[in-house]
Amino acid sequence: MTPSSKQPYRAKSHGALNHARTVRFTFDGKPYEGLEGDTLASALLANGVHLMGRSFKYHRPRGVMSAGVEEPSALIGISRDKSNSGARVQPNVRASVQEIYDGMNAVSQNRFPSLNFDLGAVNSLLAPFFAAGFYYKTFMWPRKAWDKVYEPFIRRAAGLGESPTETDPDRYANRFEHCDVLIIGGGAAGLMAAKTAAAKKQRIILCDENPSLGGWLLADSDVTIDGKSGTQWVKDTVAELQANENVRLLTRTTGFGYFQQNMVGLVERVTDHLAQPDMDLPRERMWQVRADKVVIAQGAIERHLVFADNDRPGIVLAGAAQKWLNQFGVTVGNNVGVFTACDTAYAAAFDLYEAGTHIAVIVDQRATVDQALLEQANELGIRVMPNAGVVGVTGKLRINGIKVKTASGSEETIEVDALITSAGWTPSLHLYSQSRGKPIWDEASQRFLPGQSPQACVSIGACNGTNDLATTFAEAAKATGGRAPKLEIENDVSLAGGTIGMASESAETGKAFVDFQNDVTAKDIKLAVREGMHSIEHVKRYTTNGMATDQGKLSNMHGLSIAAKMLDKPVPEVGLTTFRAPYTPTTFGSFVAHARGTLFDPSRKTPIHEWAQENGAEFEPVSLWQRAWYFPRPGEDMHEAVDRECRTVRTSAGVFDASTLGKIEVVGPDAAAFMNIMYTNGWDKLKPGRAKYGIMCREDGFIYDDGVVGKLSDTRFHVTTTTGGAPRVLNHMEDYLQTEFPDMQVWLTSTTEQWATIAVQGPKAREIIQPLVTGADISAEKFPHMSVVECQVCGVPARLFRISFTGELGFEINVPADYGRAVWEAIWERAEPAGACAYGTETMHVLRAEKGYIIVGQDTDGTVTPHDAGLSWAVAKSKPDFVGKRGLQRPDLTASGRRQLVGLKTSDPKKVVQEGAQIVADPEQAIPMKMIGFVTSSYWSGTLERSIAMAVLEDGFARMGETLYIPMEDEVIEVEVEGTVFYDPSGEKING
Amino acid sequence: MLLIHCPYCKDDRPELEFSNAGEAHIVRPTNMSDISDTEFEAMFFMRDNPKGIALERWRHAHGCGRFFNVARNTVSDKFLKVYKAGEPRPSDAEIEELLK
Amino acid sequence: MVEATPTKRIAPAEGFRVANSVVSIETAKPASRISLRATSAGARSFEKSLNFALPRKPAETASAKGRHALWLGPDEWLLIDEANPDDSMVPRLPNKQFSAVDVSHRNMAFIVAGPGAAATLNAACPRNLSLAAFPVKTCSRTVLGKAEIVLYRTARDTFRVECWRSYAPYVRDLLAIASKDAHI
Amino acid sequence: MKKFNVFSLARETMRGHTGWGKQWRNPEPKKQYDVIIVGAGGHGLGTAYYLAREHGIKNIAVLEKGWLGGGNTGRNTTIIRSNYLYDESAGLFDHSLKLWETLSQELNYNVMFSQRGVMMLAHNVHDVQSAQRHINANRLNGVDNEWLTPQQAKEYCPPLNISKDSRYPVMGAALQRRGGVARHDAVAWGYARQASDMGVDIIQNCEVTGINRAPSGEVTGVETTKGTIGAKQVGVVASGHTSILMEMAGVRMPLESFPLQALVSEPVKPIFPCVTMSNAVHAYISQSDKGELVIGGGTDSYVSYSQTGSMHMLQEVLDSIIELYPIFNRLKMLRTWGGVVDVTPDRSPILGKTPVKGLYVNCGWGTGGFKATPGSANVFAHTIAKDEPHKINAGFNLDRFRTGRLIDEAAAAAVAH
Ligand SMILES: Cc1cc2nc3c(=O)[nH]c(=O)nc-3n(C[C@H](O)[C@H](O)[C@H](O)COP(=O)(O)OP(=O)(O)OC[C@H]3O[C@@H](n4cnc5c(N)ncnc54)[C@H](O)[C@@H]3O)c2cc1C
Ligand SMILES: NC(=O)c1ccc[n+]([C@@H]2O[C@H](COP(=O)([O-])OP(=O)(O)OC[C@H]3O[C@@H](n4cnc5c(N)ncnc54)[C@H](O)[C@@H]3O)[C@@H](O)[C@H]2O)c1
Ligand SMILES: Cc1cc2nc3c(=O)[nH]c(=O)nc-3n(C[C@H](O)[C@H](O)[C@H](O)COP(=O)(O)O)c2cc1C
Ligand SMILES: [Zn+2]
Repeated sequence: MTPSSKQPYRAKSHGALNHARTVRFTFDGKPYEGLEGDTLASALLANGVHLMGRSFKYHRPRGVMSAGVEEPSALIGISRDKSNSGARVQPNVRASVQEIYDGMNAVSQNRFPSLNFDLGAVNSLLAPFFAAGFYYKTFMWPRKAWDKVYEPFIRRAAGLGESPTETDPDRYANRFEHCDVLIIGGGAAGLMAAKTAAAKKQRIILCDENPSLGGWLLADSDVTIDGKSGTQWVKDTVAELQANENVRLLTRTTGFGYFQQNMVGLVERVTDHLAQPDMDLPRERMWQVRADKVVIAQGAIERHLVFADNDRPGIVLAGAAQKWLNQFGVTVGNNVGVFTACDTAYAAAFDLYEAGTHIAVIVDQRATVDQALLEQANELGIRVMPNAGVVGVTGKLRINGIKVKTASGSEETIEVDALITSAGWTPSLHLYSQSRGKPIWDEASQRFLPGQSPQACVSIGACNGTNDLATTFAEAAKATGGRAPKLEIENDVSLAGGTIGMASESAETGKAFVDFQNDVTAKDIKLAVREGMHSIEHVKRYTTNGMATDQGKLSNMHGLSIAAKMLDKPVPEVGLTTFRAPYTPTTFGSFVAHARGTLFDPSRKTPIHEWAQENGAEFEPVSLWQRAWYFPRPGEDMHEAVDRECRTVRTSAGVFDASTLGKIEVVGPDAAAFMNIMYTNGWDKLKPGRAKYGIMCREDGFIYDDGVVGKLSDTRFHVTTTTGGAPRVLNHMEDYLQTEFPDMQVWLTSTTEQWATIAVQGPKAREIIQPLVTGADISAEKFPHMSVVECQVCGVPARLFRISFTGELGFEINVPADYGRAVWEAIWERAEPAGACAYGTETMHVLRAEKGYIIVGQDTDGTVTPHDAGLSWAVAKSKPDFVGKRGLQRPDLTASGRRQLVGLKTSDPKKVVQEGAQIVADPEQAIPMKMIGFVTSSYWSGTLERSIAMAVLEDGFARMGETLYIPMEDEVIEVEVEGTVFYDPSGEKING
Repeated sequence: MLLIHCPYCKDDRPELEFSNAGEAHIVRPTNMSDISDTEFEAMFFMRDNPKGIALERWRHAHGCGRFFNVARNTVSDKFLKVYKAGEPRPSDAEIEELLK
Repeated sequence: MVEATPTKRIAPAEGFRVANSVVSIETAKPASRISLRATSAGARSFEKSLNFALPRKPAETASAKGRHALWLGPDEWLLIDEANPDDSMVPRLPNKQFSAVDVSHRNMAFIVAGPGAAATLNAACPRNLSLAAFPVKTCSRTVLGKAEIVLYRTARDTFRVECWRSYAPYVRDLLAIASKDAHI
Repeated sequence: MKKFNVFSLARETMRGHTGWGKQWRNPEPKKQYDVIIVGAGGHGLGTAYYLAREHGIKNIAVLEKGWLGGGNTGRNTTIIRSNYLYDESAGLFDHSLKLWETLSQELNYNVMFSQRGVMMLAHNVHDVQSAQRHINANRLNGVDNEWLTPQQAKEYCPPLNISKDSRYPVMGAALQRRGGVARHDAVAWGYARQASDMGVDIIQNCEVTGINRAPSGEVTGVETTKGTIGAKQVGVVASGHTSILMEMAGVRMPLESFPLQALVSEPVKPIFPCVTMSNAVHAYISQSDKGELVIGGGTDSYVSYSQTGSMHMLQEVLDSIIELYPIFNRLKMLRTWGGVVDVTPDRSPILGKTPVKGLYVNCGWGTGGFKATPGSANVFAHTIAKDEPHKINAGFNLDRFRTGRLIDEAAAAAVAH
């Protein structure tokens, strides 16, 4: 090897990267150079940097372990903004998969003041104290100290990286997609499956989490397929697939979640590897794919070996070392030791040797090693120690030696600058398990393997426990309905063999890590079992094994094996913990995608909204709608504006946008019969041209909705609902119509948005609208209160109601919505000179409260019956049936002492009580007080020059004239109970 | 997201188009006013809530708007049978069969 | 004075248009519309007044002279008349065994066109919009993000997206942002 | 049983933690018990604990089909508060909250109860009215709950977005300072350890498959996957699975079991100091001591026992979280899981006797029963021991669905969790 001065561990002869394309980046502020296509880990390794992070609990120095998503240790933070503003910060990024780009700014995490010297590492000294579950056993005294001392301390110590502190400026996209075959994983297995399916003209999506397709074939320098190198075969196959219009290849795309009925979530990282991403690109793209068939070709993940100090920087997985060498052209050291329990590490060692690295020793746990491997090692002059184990290492921030113990018990320290290890390969069962398939234990190979999934999916290749390429190809082809291809395969290395659990019992003298990130050692697992944690689920939660950001990709099998040995139970009886989505951590942004800001939820606006905006309205959200709340004039606060609006309506007139009211057209020969069922009132006697206030209950007898209903003809009703209630009322009606009364000839149509509804209320209302109305006589005689007529207003077809929610003479004009603004303006043109005003929902509330009209949802909640609300007159007694009739007869709904709607007047007329204030009879009683009601509505009434309120009150109707109390934080307010109608009780005005 | 077959649209549609409408075959008595408190309780509140085959109603709310019934396995969430509102409840024998 | 000014019609998202190399989105011209609910006998009597037969199979549509009938449910059709936007079809029709309700102003429409049209919609619509699953001349009520829409494929690369008027700004903004991703 | 404290910990540290002993025994079932509790969740284990500690009944078995604490106790977002509206609810949940305050000491097990405050956001006038109604009722019931302006809410929870331009601007919040979170697993373990020590047999991997009754109707015991076990009294505390168990005794329940998912982010350094929830923008969030953001939202809409949920429900909850806390958009979901929650028509629990003599039920906690664990267990133990409800749970009877006397927290506009 000829180390370049800048990247001393770059092997010029190896790898697929272009040495001319250098990339500059910084790590903890220090500048480095790497090559285009490097991961942060491979680039740092090329520079001889192994130390990349600190562990969670003990702050142990950690290097990179793996070359993939399974990485538990090398987690770093990336900041994309030059200003380091805190917006584009990404914590907990795996150095092993993050591609470098020019200008990348990476920082280590969970250390202070620096990665090399971390004060938090004192935890390491206390480590024996910090055994599994220690915090359950202490920090309990003194009690208060938990909040003030212990917990803040624990929290500060935890947590790894730092959250962004500003809003994410990046965009995330979403795509729903369908295909015949979805293939997850683009290694040998996935590519062959795609090739076969493509030949059958199926619509295929193939995704792989890596930047390039090929999986392990890219890291294998020796294998040949029909005489081609593995990489060449990948190149040819990918080219063939790319040319096929039925195939969509998605790289940097992780299948993270397998949901019901073959819906799989994929997330594609679009720009994280780019130096200067085009602002039009989304940062990530979520793919929600529904596939007829899913082919899982996830591959296998190499396990580490569990021995003392197996976490020291410089110790890496053998397969990772091979990948770094063959894909990235990086060697992990100059004098490398090998510790293995399977054959694949030999291939890694031989490749390193060939690249010029000295192989200090191969320590093999197995007593018998394949003869061919021994011979090959012998030929290269590499020392092999079978039936031996590494039991410790020297060096803290980077290992410098390994302690090897042989079966005979002799110990030897061998100098190395890196150690590559392998305990064998764990088939990735993540997505198979998420599809609700059960993993099945294979005693012979000591692995869990996929069985039959309840969904339409199949596992192939290394994730299916297949150890060789020829079989992988055969099952891949079969998975997509093809025949096993006839390919000549040479120099394939089998994935078979390995070990789970402790490398050896003598390897446990120090800290032998099972889960690196969460600092779980073999001893912790044993302690958990000793303490009675016999379920693997308890072991997991007590030790936190497998709960870190890598979700136990390396550790789960070891933890399971150690626990099983302690329990003296077979592994499958102890069992795996549950695999859950996401396969690898997935940004919230990719789930949220477009649904931010104005696209979080539709914001519904009426045709008159813009006029209101132009005229200074403040708005109030009501369900999805924005409603004009009040129209302050310059200098007015809300109270003053509402006072003025109220006064104007009562003395002159006001114009109000009521378009958000729900509207349902009920049409058909059985319309009245249907109304009789749905509403508590009777509808038989209502004449066309007349309107009526209706109450709707659910079957339980509580008020569900209300509104005015106009009868347009014998077969047509114009029903209105509350603003928020419109969708559920329509659904409720459809439900009864379709499922209980399917023989009724009646149909329902939502017309909420067909009509703009303009209320003109006040003594001058008629005078204002009269000239605009054609086709109807709206005089007091011909068009009395509670009338409806179809006519024209401003020349456009209209439904004109004479109704009032204010107690004044009033009209509601419905015109087709596109005309809403023009008609409103025409009315306004007459209203303004007449001294009228535009008013909003707040004034509407005050005016209706003065009249004692209820608002469903404010003066009633789901516990108030029509009787409770004083609306018994609207409940037809003679009807044989209506929804709610039976519910209303239940014992508690007919019992005495129910809470009933009443009016309240404060003894001090200036005092406006709080809505939601609670009422008591005896303000002197001790807490808990007996509350007998609460205030539902409360306003200052300018008209009455005093406050008014409504309340639901225990036995309220019987309490007229009683004095009651409202105990607030700083005062007790005295109130008197009375009826709910405060203004114009005789209804003179309304009939004017 | 479930994929639900609508018997009216005769097509598999994503769950986002549907709303669940609770247990099926709870018939509203025609003599509603005469039923006892216990019968009312049974109708309005009590539910089978089975672990196994649930007979339940869905509405193709953002589709054809129709309510219909399904038999679904509440453990696997698989739809085993879809039928129109008004069609008879599957017999116990048929449910046994579906469970297999 | 009042009678003299013709009343102005203001549709939501009027004049909206965005376009890139693969897709264009624009507000459709005003149209008149009827929501028709009917028994099969009612449908027969209703279609006499139209000059073509109502579609009877799920997702089917029928069109003639700027009028379109969309099957939305077993007893529900949406009728769209592009030719006579201000002329409601309702009053001139008999009224038995069906309900014909004018919804001309309730709905509005966007036209999404171009090779990226389906991809644009699929940013927020979970339906399979491949030609095989959603052929030309078919329609469906469905969802686009948090809005309900009626989707009508008028040509291989052209969809009409009907929504309720207050959802128009949401649908418009959603389609606009989705169009940025339509080339994929 | 070895006492847990810093001295025992120090001593054990010296000798490699070899002397701790088991936190609970793993016995085989006896033939007969005085009381059988079905379900070793927090409520079931707690019931056994209080029966033994406060009522002197020690011949108890807790039967668990899986591993103790593996039901909803092991999968909830651990929000604890007591600012409920109705007197009955406030009484029950505040009883519980008071027990939480000393639970670690009582159990000699650090359940990490952290009173960092629970804040419920208001986004419209109706929310504000509802919050005020709660605050006023709570005050007169002796339950703390206070109103915060948007600025105060932001001070209490700095990541909160209170911009007026957001889709659902924050109009204020109700804060219960005594509310907070706890370490869910430790609650189950702490109760199990003490109960086991007092002689309660906790029998795991023992599914109840039948409830046996005498010809005269009363309960005589249960059938299980480990054989028949006799008992005079049986308490069903099986949350999502209650309907199935009660059906074994011929009792139909007003329950539906829905999937509820939760998720955690990758761990980050402390950024979120309290708990917040919002009804209009439906989601809730806190940060665990390990640093993950713990997030939950609404249930799927259909009955399911699968302990998983849908992709779109995850999207819904995260949409809401990001609307309220846009700074978290780049954080990553680490894991998501599901529970099966049993929901009653009025969203309040059922806690009391049943039509079958000797059979008691504790269920219907829906999305919000973790907070009630000690209180519920405590009064349920009383109900079993005395064969009549404690006054705190008297209103939470099964009869209310017949009489119509519901405790409808949901109808009163507060969604419970
Ligand atoms: C995602 C999620 C979030 C939540 N968030 C909160 C929150 O923030 N705050 C809050 O207060 N509450 C929350 N809850 C609700 C809370 O988790 C539950 O109400 C509470 O944990 C119920 O406790 P439990 O002991 O009654 O039930 P569980 O813990 O479920 O225990 C019941 C036990 O019964 C066992 N069992 C069932 N059937 C049988 C049988 N046949 N034989 C033997 N054993 C059986 C089960 O295996 C289980 O272990 C949440 C729930 C979920 C799912
Ligand atoms: N060290 C080695 O020599 C070695 C290691 C493993 C496999 N192999 C060989 O490779 C062949 C098997 O190939 P294979 O295709 O089964 O495995 P593979 O590992 O080559 O390919 C699997 C691919 O799927 C990707 N992947 C995993 N989970 C994913 C997810 N959720 N979303 C997206 N992508 C995901 C992986 O990153 C990888 O690229 C066998 O012949 C085996 O012998 C060799
Ligand atoms: C409050 C809380 C915090 C959790 N934190 C983590 C965590 O940090 N890492 C993790 O892997 N799982 C975490 N979990 C989830 C558990 O791993 C597990 O998913 C959950 O207990 C449900 O069990 P199951 O997935 O085995 O069905 C947490 C669960 C809860 C309830
Ligand atoms: Zn349908």
